[in-house]
Amino acid sequence: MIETWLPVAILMTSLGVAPVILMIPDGARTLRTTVNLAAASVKVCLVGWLAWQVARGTDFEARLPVAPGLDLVLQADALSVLFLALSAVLWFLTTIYAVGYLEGGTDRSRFFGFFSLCVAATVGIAMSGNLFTFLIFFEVLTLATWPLVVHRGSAEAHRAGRIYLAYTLGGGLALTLGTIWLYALAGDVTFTPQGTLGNLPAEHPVTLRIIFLLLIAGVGVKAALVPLHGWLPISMVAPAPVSALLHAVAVVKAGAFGIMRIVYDVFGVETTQALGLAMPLAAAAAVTIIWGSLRALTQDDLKKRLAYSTVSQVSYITLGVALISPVAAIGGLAHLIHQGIMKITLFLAAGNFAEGQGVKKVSQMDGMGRLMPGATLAFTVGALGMIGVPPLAGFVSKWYLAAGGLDAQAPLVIALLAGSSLMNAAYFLPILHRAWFRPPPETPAPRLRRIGWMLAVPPAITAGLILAAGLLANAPFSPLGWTRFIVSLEYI
Amino acid sequence: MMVLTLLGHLLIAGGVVLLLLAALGLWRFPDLHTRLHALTKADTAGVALVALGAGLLSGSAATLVPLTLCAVLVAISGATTGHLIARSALDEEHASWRSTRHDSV
Amino acid sequence: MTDTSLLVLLPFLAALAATIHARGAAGWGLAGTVASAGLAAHLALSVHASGPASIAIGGWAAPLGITLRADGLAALMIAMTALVGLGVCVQALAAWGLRPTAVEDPRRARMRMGFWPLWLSTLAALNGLYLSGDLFNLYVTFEILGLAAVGLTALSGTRRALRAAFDYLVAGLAGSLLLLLGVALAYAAAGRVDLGVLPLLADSAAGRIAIALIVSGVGLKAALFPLHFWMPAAHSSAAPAASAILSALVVKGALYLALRLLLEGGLVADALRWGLICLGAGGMAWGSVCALRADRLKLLVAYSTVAQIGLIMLAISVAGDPLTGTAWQAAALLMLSHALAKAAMFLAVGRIAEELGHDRISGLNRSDLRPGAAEFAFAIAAISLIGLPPTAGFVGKWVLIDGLIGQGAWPVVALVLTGTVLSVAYLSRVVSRCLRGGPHIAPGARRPPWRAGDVAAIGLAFTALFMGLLSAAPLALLNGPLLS
Amino acid sequence: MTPFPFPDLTPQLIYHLAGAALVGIALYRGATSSDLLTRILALNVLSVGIAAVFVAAANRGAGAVPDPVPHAFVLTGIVVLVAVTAALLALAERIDLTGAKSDD
Amino acid sequence: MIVFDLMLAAAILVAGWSALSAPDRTGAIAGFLVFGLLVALSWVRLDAPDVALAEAAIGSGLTGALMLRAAGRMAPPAADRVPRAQRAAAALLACGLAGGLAVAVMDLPGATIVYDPLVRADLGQSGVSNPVTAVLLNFRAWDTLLEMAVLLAALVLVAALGPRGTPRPARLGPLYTPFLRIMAPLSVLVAGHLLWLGATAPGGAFQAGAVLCGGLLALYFGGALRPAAVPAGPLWALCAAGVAVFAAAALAAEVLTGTLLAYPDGADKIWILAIEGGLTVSIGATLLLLFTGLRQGGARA
Repeated sequence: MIETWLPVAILMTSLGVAPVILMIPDGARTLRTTVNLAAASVKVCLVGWLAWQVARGTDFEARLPVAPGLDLVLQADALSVLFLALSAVLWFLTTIYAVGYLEGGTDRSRFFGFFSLCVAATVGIAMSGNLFTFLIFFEVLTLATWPLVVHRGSAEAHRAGRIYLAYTLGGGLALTLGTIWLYALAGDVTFTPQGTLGNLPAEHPVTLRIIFLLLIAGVGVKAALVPLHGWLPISMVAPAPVSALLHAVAVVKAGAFGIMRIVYDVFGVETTQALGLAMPLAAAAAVTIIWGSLRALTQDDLKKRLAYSTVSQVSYITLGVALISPVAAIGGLAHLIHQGIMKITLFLAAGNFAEGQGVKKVSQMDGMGRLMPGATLAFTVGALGMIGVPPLAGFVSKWYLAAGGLDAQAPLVIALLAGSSLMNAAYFLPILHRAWFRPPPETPAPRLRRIGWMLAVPPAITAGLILAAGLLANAPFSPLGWTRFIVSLEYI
Repeated sequence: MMVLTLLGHLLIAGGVVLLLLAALGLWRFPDLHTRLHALTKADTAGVALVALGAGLLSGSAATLVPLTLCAVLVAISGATTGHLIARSALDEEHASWRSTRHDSV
Repeated sequence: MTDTSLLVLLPFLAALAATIHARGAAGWGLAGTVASAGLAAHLALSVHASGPASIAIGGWAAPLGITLRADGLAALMIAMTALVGLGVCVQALAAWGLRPTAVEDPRRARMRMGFWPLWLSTLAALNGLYLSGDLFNLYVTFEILGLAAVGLTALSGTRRALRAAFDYLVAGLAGSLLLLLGVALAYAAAGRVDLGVLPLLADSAAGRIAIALIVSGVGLKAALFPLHFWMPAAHSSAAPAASAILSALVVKGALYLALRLLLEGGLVADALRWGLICLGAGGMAWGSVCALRADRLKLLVAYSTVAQIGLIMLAISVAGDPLTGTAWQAAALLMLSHALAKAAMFLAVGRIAEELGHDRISGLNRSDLRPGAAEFAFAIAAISLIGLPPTAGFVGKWVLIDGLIGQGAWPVVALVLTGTVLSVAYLSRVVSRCLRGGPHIAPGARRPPWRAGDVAAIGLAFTALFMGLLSAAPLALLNGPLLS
Repeated sequence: MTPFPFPDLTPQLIYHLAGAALVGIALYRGATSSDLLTRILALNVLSVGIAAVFVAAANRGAGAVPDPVPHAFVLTGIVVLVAVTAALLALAERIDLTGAKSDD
Repeated sequence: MIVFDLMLAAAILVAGWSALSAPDRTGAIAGFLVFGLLVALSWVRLDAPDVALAEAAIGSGLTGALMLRAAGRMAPPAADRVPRAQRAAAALLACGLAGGLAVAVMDLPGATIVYDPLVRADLGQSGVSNPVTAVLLNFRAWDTLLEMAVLLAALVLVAALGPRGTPRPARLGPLYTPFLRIMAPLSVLVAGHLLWLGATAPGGAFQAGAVLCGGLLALYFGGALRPAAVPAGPLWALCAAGVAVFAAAALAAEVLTGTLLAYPDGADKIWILAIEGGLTVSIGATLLLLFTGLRQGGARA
C-alpha cells in the first residue's frame, strides 16, 4: 500500500498547499509563514523516508489513466530521489530566506502560492514515470515560474517575462512534438534503465535522430545549452529567492534531469552511442561550458555573472551524461547536487549584499568582507567550491568527470575541465580579492536594512553543506555515494 | 346536361372578362378613387360569376355551397376594404389640408 | 431509455413554467437545469454501461419515423452542456438574483425574467439536437436554438446588441435554410432524410451538391472562417452569462453536426476534408490576428472563439478517415475543453468589466485595483484554451497530433502548432497586463472582494484545468460503438 | 406539342427550376441589400424556393398521389418561418426605434 | 397545361424580384403578397392542397400583415451602400448556387420511392385518412412538437425585447363594426371546420390556427380585443397551451404504451384531434400576440 500513496503525498505537500497559500490574504504573514515552513519540513521528512525505502529496494508507483495508452505515472527510483532530495532541502532553506527577503513587499500570497507550485512541478518532474508525465510537469513548471519572473510588475520584469515565455514555450512545443512522435512510433514510453526503444532504432534510425534532436532541444532550453540559454541572464531581474532557487536549482536542473532521463531511460546509453548522438551532445556541452565562462568574465552585474556561470556549470552535468562512461556519469550526477548547493549559496549571498548594502555590481564589492563578514564568507566558500578547490564539493565532481574523460578515451575533456576551472578562477577570484583585501569605500552606503537571521542563516547552512559534501564524500548517504548507487543500476 | 356545362363555361368566360376589365381599370385609371371603383365592382361580380360557373360545371350541389360562400365572402370583404382604403385616403388628404386650413370633415 | 425524451421535454416544460410564472423564473430555471444535469449524468452512465440506445418515436421505424439516439458522442455533448450550464446558472443567479426584490431596477428584473426561459429553451434545443437522428428534425432544433440564442444576445437591450442580434438571426436563418435546401436535395436524390441517407448521397451529382449545401449551412451556423462575420459582434455585446452560453454551447451544436456528417458521410467526406482543413487554418489565422488587434476584452475573447473553431474544424476534418482511426475523438475533447474554458473566460471577463467599469484592454492595470479572483480565473481559462498540460485541450491536441502523425499529414501538424503559438500571443497580452502592477501601486490598492459570480468563473476554469487528468472518462464514452 | 427544346418539360421540372432561380434571387438580394426589411423578404423568398424543390420532388406525375412527407416538411417550414420572421421584424423595429438613443 | 405552368413560374419569378428590389417598403410588401398567392397557386398545380392553404393563409396573409405593421414603425429604407466588389461576388455566388441547383435537379435519377409505400401501409393505424395530417401528427409528431416550441421561443424572444409601446389601432369608422359582426363568428366557424376536415381532407391545425388568428386580428382592429389590458399570465398560458398539451400527450402516451408519442391503439383519432384542438387555439393566440406584442409574465402593465 505504501508504494502508491508516498509519491502522491510528497507531490501533494506542495501542490495541495499552493491554492491554500493563494487564498490567504496578504496581511496574514504568520499564518502564511507557518503553512509554508510546515509544508517544507513535512516534505523533507517524507523525502528522507522515501530515500531510505528506495535504498532498501522497495519500488513505488502511482498510476492515473488519462487516455487509452496514456497514463500519468509517479514512481520513485534512485535517480528521482537524488533530484527530490536536492529540491526538497533547498526549497526549505529558500522559503526561510524568501520570507525574510520579501518583508513588507506586496502580493506575497501570490508569490508563495506560485513558489510552492514551482516546487510541486519540480517534484513531479523528478518522480515522473513516463515521458508523458514528464512533459506535463515540465510545462506546468514553465507556467508556474512565469508569474515569479514578472513578480515585480515593472516594465523590465515584463520584458524579461516575455522573453522567458518565448524561450520556454518554444522549447515546450519542440518537446511536445518529439514526445507525441515517439509515442506514435513506440506506444507508451515508460522510463526503464538501459532505455525502452527495443528494436526501433534499427527500423527508423533517421526518425529517431530527429526525435532525439527535438527532445534535447525542448529540454535544452531549460538546461541552458548555448543557443537556447538567452533567457537565463535576462530573467535575473526576478527577486533574489526566485533567481536563487529557480534559475540556479529547480528550472535549470529540471533541464539537466530531462537530458539524463532521455539519454539513460528512454534511448538508453548503447542506443545513443549507436545512433552517434553522444558526440554532438558532448560537443554542445563543451561549447556551452566555454561560452558561459567567457561571457561571465565580462559581466559587471554580480547576478548576471553568476547566471552565466550557471550556464557553463550545468553543462558539466550534460558533459558527464554525454561521455559514455560510468565514472563520468558519477561525476555528472554528483555535480547535479554539488552545483546546486554551491550556486544557491552564491545567489543567497548576492541577495544579502543587494539587500544589506545595495551592492549589485562587482565593482562595488570593495571591503565587503568587513561590512558583511558572514555573507562574504559563505560567498567565498561557494566560489572556491565552484573553482574546484580540493576539500570542497566542486573538486569531487570535477575529479570524477576528468577520470570519466580518461576512461572514455577523450583526453580533450581534461583540457576542457582544466581550462574552465581556470576561467572560473578568473571571474570569481577578483570578487573575493575586492571583498577581502580592499578597504571599504570612505562614504559607506547607508545600511539599507538590518540582515535578520532569516537572511543570514540559509547561506551559512548551504556553505556548511558544500563542506560536508566535499569532506564526507565517501559516506553512503552522501551525494557521491548515492550517485554510485544510481550508476550501478544504469550501467550493469 | 349539355345545357348546364355550356351555361357553366359561358358564366366563367363572363367572369374572366370582368376580371380583365378590373385589371385594365387598375392600370389605366388616373387616381385612387377611380381605381377603387373599378376594382370593387368588377372583382366582386367577376368572382361571383366564375364561382357560379365552376359550381355548375362540377355538377354536384355539395361543391356549389362552399363556392357560393366564397363569392359572398369576397363580396363583403371587397366592399368593406374598398371603403376603408377610401376612408384612410380621405384622412391623409385632410391631414395635409388641415395643416394648411384648420377645419375637419 | 425514457431519459432521452425527458432530456428534451423536461427543460422545455420548465421553460414554459418560467414564462408563465415569471416571478419564479429563476427558481424554475435552476430546477430545470439541475434536473437536466441529473438526467445527463444518468444517460452518460447508462450509455457507458450498456452501450448506445435508440428509441423510435411513436413506434414508427427509421426512415419514416424519427429516432432519438444516444451514443457515446451524444452523451458526452449532453453532459458537457449540463456541466457548463450549471456554472453559467450560478453566475446568472449571482447577477440577477433568485427572487424579485421589493425595490429593483426594471432592467435587472427584465434580464432575470428574460434569461431563464431563453436559457432553458437553448438547453432543450441542444439536448434535442444531440439526440436527433433525422436531418429535418435537426433543422427544426437548429431553429429553436437560433431563436433562443438571438434572444440571449438581444437581452442586454443596447442598440449594438439589437443590431448584432438581428444580423445573428439573419445569418442563423440563412444557415438553416441552406441546411434545409441540402435536405431537400438529399430527399430529391435519395428519397429519405434520416442520417442513414448520408452514405447513399455519394454517387449522384444532386447528392454531392446536397452534402456541400448541408456543410455550408453548418459552416455558417458554426461561424466557420469566411462565414463568421456575424459572430464577434453578437458574442461580445451580450450579457456575460449569455455570451458564455453562446460561445461555449450554442456554437457546439453546428460543430457536432459537422463531426457527425464526416463520421457517417463515408466516401463523399473525403472531398470535403481538404476544404475543411483550409477553412479551419484560415479561421485560426484570421481569428488570432483580429484577437491580437482587438482593443476590448469581450471582442478579443469572441475572436478567440473564431480561432478555436478553426482548430476544432481541423480536428473534425480528420474524422471518418480510416487511416487516422480514433483521431476524431480529439475533436470531441477539444470541443469539451473549449466549452469549459470559454464559458469560464466570458464569466471572468464579465466580472472584470463589472469591477473596472469598462473592458478596454489598455485600462486593465489600474494602479488602485490589484488583480483578483476574476483575473486568476481568466488566466486559468487561458491555459486551457492554449492547450498547455494538464488541461483537456492538451490531451485533445495530443490525440489529434498522434492521429495526424499516423496519417503523415505533417502540414496539418504544423498548422495546429502555429495555432497554439498564436493563441499564446493574444492571450498572454491580457494576462501579462493584469499582472502589471509595479512599484507605483497606490497605497490604498485593494483586491476586489469575492462575489458569487467569481465562484462560477473559478469553478469552470478549474474544471477545464483538471479535465485533462480526468479525460479517461470522456474518452471511455467516446470509445463505445457509434450509432449510424 | 411542346415546341420547346427541353427534353420532357413536366410541371415538376418547371417548378424545380423556378425554385432554383428563387434561391439565386433571394441569396443575391439578401447579400447586396442593406435595408433590414429587404433582407427579411429575401429570407422568405429563399424559404419558398426550398419549398418548391421539396414539393416538386414529392410530385409523382400528373395522376398519381404525391408523397405526403415533404408536404409535412414544407408545412412545418412555413410555420417556423413565420415565427422567425415575426422575431426578425420585432428586432428590426427596435433597432430603428432605439436609433435615437444609441447607447453602447 | 405546360404553357400555364411556364407562365405561372415566370409570374412567380417576376413577383419575387419585384418584392426584393422595390424602392419603397409598401411596394415591396405588395410584391411579396402577390408572390405568396402565386406560389400558393403553384402548390395547387403540384397536387399539394394542404401546403397551398398554409402558404396562402400564413405564408403571404399573416406574414404580409406582420410586415405591413412593422414597416409602418421602421425608419425609411436606407440606400444600398454595398460596395461594388461585394455586389459582384454575391452575384457570382448566387448564380453559381442557382446553376448548381438547376444541374442537380435536371439530372435527378428517377424519384427513389421510399416514403410512399410506408405511409400507405401505416395510414390505416394512424387514425386519420389525410396522409399529411397523419405524417404531421403521428408518424413525425416529434417535428410538430418542436415546431410549436419554435413558435413559443419566438414569442419569448419578442417579449424579452421589452415593451415597444403598441399604439391603439386607428378608429375604422362606422362600416367596420357590422363587417366585424359577420366575419368574426364566421372565421371561428371556418377554423373549426378546417380543424375537423383535417382528419380526412386538406386542412388541419395550422391552417385552422391561421384563420382563427385572422378573426382575432379583425377583432383587435375593431377595438373589441385589447391584449394589453389582459394580465400577461393567462395570455402566456393560452399560448403555451399547444406545447403543453402536446408534451402532456407525449408523456402520457409513453406511460400508457411504453414508447414516446405512441398513441394507444384505436384511440389515435381522438388523441390527434384533442392535440390539434390545443394546437389551433395556441397557434391563433401566439400569432396574434406576435402581432400585437406582449409583456413578460410578471411585469406590471
